Amino acid sequence: MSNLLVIPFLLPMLVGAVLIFFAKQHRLQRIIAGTAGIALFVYAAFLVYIVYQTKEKMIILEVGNWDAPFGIVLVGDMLSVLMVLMSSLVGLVCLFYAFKTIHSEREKYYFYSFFFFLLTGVNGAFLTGDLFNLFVFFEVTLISSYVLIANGGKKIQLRESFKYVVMNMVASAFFLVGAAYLYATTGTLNMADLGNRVATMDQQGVLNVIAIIFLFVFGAKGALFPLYFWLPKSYYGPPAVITALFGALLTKVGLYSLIRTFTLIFNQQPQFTHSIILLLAGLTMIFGVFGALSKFDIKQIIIYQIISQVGFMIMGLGVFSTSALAGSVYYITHDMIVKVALFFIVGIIIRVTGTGDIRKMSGLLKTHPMLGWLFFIAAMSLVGIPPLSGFFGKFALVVGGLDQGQYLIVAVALIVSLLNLFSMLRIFMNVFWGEKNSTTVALTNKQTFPLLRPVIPLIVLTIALGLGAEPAFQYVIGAAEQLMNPEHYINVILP
Amino acid sequence: MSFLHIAIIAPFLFALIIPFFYKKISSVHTGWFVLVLPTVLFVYLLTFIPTIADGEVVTHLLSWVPSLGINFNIHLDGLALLFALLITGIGVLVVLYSVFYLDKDKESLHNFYFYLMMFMGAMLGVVLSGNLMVLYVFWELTSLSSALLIGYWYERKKSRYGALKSMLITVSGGFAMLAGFSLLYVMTGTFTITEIIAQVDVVTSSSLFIPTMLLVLFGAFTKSAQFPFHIWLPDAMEAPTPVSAYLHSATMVKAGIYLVARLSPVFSGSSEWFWLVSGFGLFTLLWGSFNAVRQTDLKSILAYSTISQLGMIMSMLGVGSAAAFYGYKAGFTAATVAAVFHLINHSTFKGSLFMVAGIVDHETGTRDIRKLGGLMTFMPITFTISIIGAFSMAGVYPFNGFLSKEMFLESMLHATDITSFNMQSLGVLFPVIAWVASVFTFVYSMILVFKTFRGNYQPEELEKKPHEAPVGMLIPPIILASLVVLFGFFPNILSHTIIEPAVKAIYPVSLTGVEHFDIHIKAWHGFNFPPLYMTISIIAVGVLMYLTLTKWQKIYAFLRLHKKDPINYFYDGIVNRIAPIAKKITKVPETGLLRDYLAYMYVFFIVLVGYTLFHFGGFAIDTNNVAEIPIYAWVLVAIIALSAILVPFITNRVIAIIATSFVGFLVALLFVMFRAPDLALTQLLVETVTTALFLLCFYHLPELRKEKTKPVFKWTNLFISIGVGALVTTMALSSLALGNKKPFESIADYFLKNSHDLGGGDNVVNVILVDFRGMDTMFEILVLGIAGLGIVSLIKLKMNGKEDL
Amino acid sequence: MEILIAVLIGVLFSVATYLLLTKSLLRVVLGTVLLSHGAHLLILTMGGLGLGSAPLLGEEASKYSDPLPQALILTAIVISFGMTALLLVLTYRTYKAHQTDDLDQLRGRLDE
Amino acid sequence: MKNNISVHTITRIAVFIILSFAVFLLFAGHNNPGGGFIGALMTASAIVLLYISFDLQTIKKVLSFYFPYLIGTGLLIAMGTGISSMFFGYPFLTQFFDHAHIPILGNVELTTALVFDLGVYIVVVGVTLLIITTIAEDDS
Repeated sequence: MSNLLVIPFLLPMLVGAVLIFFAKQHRLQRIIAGTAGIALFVYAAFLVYIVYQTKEKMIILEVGNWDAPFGIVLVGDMLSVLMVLMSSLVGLVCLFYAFKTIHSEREKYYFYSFFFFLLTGVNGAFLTGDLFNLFVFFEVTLISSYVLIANGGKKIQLRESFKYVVMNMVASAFFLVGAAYLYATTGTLNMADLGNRVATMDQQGVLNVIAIIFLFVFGAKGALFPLYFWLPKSYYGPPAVITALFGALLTKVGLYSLIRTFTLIFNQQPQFTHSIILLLAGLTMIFGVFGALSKFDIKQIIIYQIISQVGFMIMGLGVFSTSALAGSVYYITHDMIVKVALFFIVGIIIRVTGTGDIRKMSGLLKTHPMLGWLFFIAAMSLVGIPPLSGFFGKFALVVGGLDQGQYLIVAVALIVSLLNLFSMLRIFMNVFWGEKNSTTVALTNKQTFPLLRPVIPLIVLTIALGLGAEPAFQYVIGAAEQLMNPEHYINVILP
Repeated sequence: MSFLHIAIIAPFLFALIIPFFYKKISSVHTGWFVLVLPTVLFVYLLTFIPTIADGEVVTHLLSWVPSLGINFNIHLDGLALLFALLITGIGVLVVLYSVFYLDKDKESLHNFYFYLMMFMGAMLGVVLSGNLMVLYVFWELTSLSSALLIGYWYERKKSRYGALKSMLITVSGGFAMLAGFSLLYVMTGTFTITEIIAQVDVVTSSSLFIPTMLLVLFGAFTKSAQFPFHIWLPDAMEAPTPVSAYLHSATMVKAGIYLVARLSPVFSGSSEWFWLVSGFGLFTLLWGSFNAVRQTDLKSILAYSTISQLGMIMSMLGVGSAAAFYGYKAGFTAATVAAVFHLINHSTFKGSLFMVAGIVDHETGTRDIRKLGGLMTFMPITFTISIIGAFSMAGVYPFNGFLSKEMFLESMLHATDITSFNMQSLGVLFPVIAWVASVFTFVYSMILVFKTFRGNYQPEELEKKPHEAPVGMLIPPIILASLVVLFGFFPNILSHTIIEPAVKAIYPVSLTGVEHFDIHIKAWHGFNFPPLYMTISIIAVGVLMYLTLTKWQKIYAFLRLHKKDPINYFYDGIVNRIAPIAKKITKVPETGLLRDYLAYMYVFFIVLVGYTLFHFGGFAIDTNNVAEIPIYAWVLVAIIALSAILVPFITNRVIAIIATSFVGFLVALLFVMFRAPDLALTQLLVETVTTALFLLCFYHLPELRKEKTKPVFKWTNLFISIGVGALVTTMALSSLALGNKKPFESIADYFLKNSHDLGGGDNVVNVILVDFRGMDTMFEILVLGIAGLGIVSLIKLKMNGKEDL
Repeated sequence: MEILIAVLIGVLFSVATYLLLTKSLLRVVLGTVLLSHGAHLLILTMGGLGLGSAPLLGEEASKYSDPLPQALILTAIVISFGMTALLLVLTYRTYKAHQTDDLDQLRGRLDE
Repeated sequence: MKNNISVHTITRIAVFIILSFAVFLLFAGHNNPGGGFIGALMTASAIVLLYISFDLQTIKKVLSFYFPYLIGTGLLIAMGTGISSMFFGYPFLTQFFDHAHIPILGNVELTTALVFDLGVYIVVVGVTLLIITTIAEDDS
């Protein structure tokens, strides 16, 4: 029993609620939000430490003092607290970037409240051990995202967020459908209990179908092929910080849920279910990178990179072995860092040049070297050039895939990585190399420094996670072992 | 951590402080500071020669990512030392040369030396690593730093083109290599090279042996510019000349050679290895030399020449691999000895030639041999150096190139001795190709010297009045040229100190049992020595062909080789076409239509769920446990269904809204019927408020129109809709049927039992909401709260062009 | 009874899907409303429809209907109420900003 | 209709009845059908009724709450009940109840769940009214 687990979503909710009262006071709002962001991050780091110290490497909380599986149980295992740590980190840097970039008009209309409510939903989704409660946290996340994505009222924003909302509402409806089916077949909603009961049921036909329904639901949230088509344009409209937040967090919630359910509950016939995941992973990578190559708008390209990377992150689950899953978990961690950094940088580039079209930019390295090199490192990390963090994730996936004889997906992953390299180099060479052209520079090099402040720790982190990959890997391998041995999870929750 | 680790890391650390030197001490050329490091490292490495010559191997272990088997182990043997000395030694000369080549006021030197040091560290890492993954890490860093160096003058379009090309090609090879190394890891459970070699049997007996070999070779061939991956090297000549001298002749391009040599013990027992390595090598040799002759740019000639020479070394390693088959007799190991020797020689003469090309460029402003000529009188020293370099390259006595060329020819003649791999018949090709390629080599070597330094002086074509280069710029090529001469006369100063340990690293004692290779290089073998006649004929035919150059050069136009290397058409074709193709592919699904996105989603749902349902035979109906249907239920359900079905047909917005609400109210009635009073009340109230909202928005909402859809769409929509509904129903029934057989209780009973005593309430639903599952409710109201605030901000927040980022 | 309601749910899902696939903003919104009705009914049905009395312990019945799905649906209803309200406002803002309710014309340019 | 006195009077009475019923539903929820959400919607419908017979300005004058604050307050109350149990060493959101004898009212059940439900009630009232008034204002 440990109330430690409620803080990661209770704190942001509290802050979000409190900030409703101070919506018009910019300074106070920022002070509260900034302090809370730091506190949340520090706390999340502490939580990871605590969980790592325990014998079970896992802590749980039976909310309301009701025994599992009857009440709602919160579970902090190695994966979920890591995800909480990462989302808090993303939240923190986004917050400080938002201070510098968000217009005060937007702040007046509860921007920071929505921001923290989004974090509430995300952290809650990572920590809950109850399927229906997961649905509720999904909805918290989603409705915050609807508001954040549509706010501002640009034409493209309204148009695309309508599609975004409808797509997600349909997926949510099917979440309920899946949960209902599971309740009918097993009579429970607690995920550990579900894992337990599903494992002892002999008829797997219906359960496989339910698994596929959840694949469909979480796939739509996690932007898997062919369920991601709404994403590129709807992420394009809002300000950079929101795109960064979404790119780093929203798809991850879907992927996390996919990993959780398909290791804990739907692990009975991996040769069927996980092969489908693998197929989708490959197609997602390919279509994502083709999308990135087809665009010349820098923000669009990075948005498509979200999709392409989703394929990598889910590949480990499809391969379904400890080392591959460790690769996936590491990759998710890495991707959250790099994606945010890239979107921040892209935001600055667009601000500096006044355009998003890479064909119209040129020679920025001369005037903005810092920006250029930060972009370069982030891009190389994304592609998987060693010794940056992206490499180790990719490497673990490759070894894991080959080890399980999944040669085709490894080949696809490597070819896609090459295409990723091409797409990132194309940006670098167009934007930063070349002759300085006549486009007006809205921000001088010096003026970009305050904007770059949140980027630098992220870049340092991607380097550190690469050079110091060992502790990180000890951790993610531990997390993957927990995922591959759900009995432990079940035993802790249902003694 | 040992000094050798520090030696690898030092250049990286050094790279980081270079920008400070550049900024703080601007009066002194940054290169002078940089020069210190390679010098120290070179001297330090020299001290290992005695140890290594004694047959020892220096190893240091340092764990890095042991969870993944990646450890930063140093493995310094003869092969590694040879490369490390080349890297640091030539590094010293190149840095010195660059001090004079790059203007300290005009160039961004901090960038240049940053890249260069990064490259040097990476290269040292490649050759000193005892762990394949660490080797790979540094390998990719060489690709990266090399691309940055090629793009150093990034304002130029050609530099960017060259940088992209080299990056894409070498990294593609890198990725293949990553897969190959990982396969080795999967087979043997280790990345440590010596441990893999100890498990050769495991590797060779694996079904993945051939794919692994292909992947590793793909990496090696791309890096070492073997045909057809050689095309990046000529374009890499956009880099500043010191870079070309360093990376593109002496060090980086030899990383592939290094890898092939390093992994020879693992792969070389197979015929595939033999054929691939020697075959690609020989063809590259021929292709490179043949194409070098048609080039008009000094550096392009040198680039193709490098390609050709790399092919030559590669082919020798291939032929040498036959030794693994036949018990490591001198006759078979000779090719490998020649390979190692030529590797050294090539670095000396090619390095000096690149520097000469740089001097010519620097002093005249052009590298085009059509504009150059008659420079001998202006720059006699440079001319002398180039004579030495070019004649060594052409294989003329008494330079070192002559010796290794002769050894090469001899080993090619011995190719027919190999009794398997069909070599008795096909083996004849080896010396023939070698001879032809050597003739072309002779020709382009002559072009290089004589078109530049002899012939007519054309001052009107040159930007500057040529004169001899500054001393500092001359010292490095002079040193290299002296080595050319030195090794030519006293080749055996290398044989036991450097060459033998290197050969022993390629043929490890553990596999061969051979303790000692007898290496003695001599210039004169007597008259009964066929390579001698081959050399003489090469020179004779070469001279003839050089003199008649204009007569037969039309052949390039005839073969359509005069414009660009035909392999470039493939590369350019792919790179230029990939964006349009990607655009076409992306356009198809992303129509921007919500209808289409939803349709994909639903089709995905129907196909997968439907397939799974019928494949696993999950469908079932259980009528045992179902409730009876009273007559009013039939009526109610029929009305709900009918009013729902009507909604799509209504073209009046008010009626459509009301019909939908009607369905909602009837659902509330259903809830009453199913004994769910709270639910019924809630549904009733929510429906009321929702309807009120719809009507409030009434004036803002569009009028409905009749749908104008193509019949095809209409029918697919209908099909999809019915499919979704049918599947949901089917699954509902199947779930219920399965649930009836479940061997455990539903958790619901707990709530009924404990609600009163533990929850303190009799309305079980409410107790669940506020107590048992209070968390759900807490966040449900949060959702509602966000919706409320969201609506406010949606309506009221108007940015009016006030842009935030 | 379960079979009958299951069929009704199927009908609701079909109609909702059909509406979602149309091109009119308003019809799509109505589709989401019907979709949530279907989903809620499904949850109830999946708890079994055996007619016990309402789960009010004060009534002292021998058999009660399953309270858990009811609680879940209550939560789901509230959530979908919030979603619907937000979507409604988003719809009319979209409609006003673009002066069209035809999703065909709300594709956005293909190359942006 | 807006200035019709008899309509106003009837509305007032109706609103009073509905509001009383709403409060009853809120408190009865733990043992009988009802609860915070239902009570809140009832309250909101009463106010909507007011809106229909009077105009928006009047309503705003009568209900001088700033609705977003209502939402914040409700959320804080709901969270508060959950957090308070943590201070006593119980898991988050543990609810307590006791039966107390209060003069006049007799044996009354006191539960923390009711406070929680009150939070729900306030949020839902706040949201519903906020939505309705905001949309209505956008009309003009």
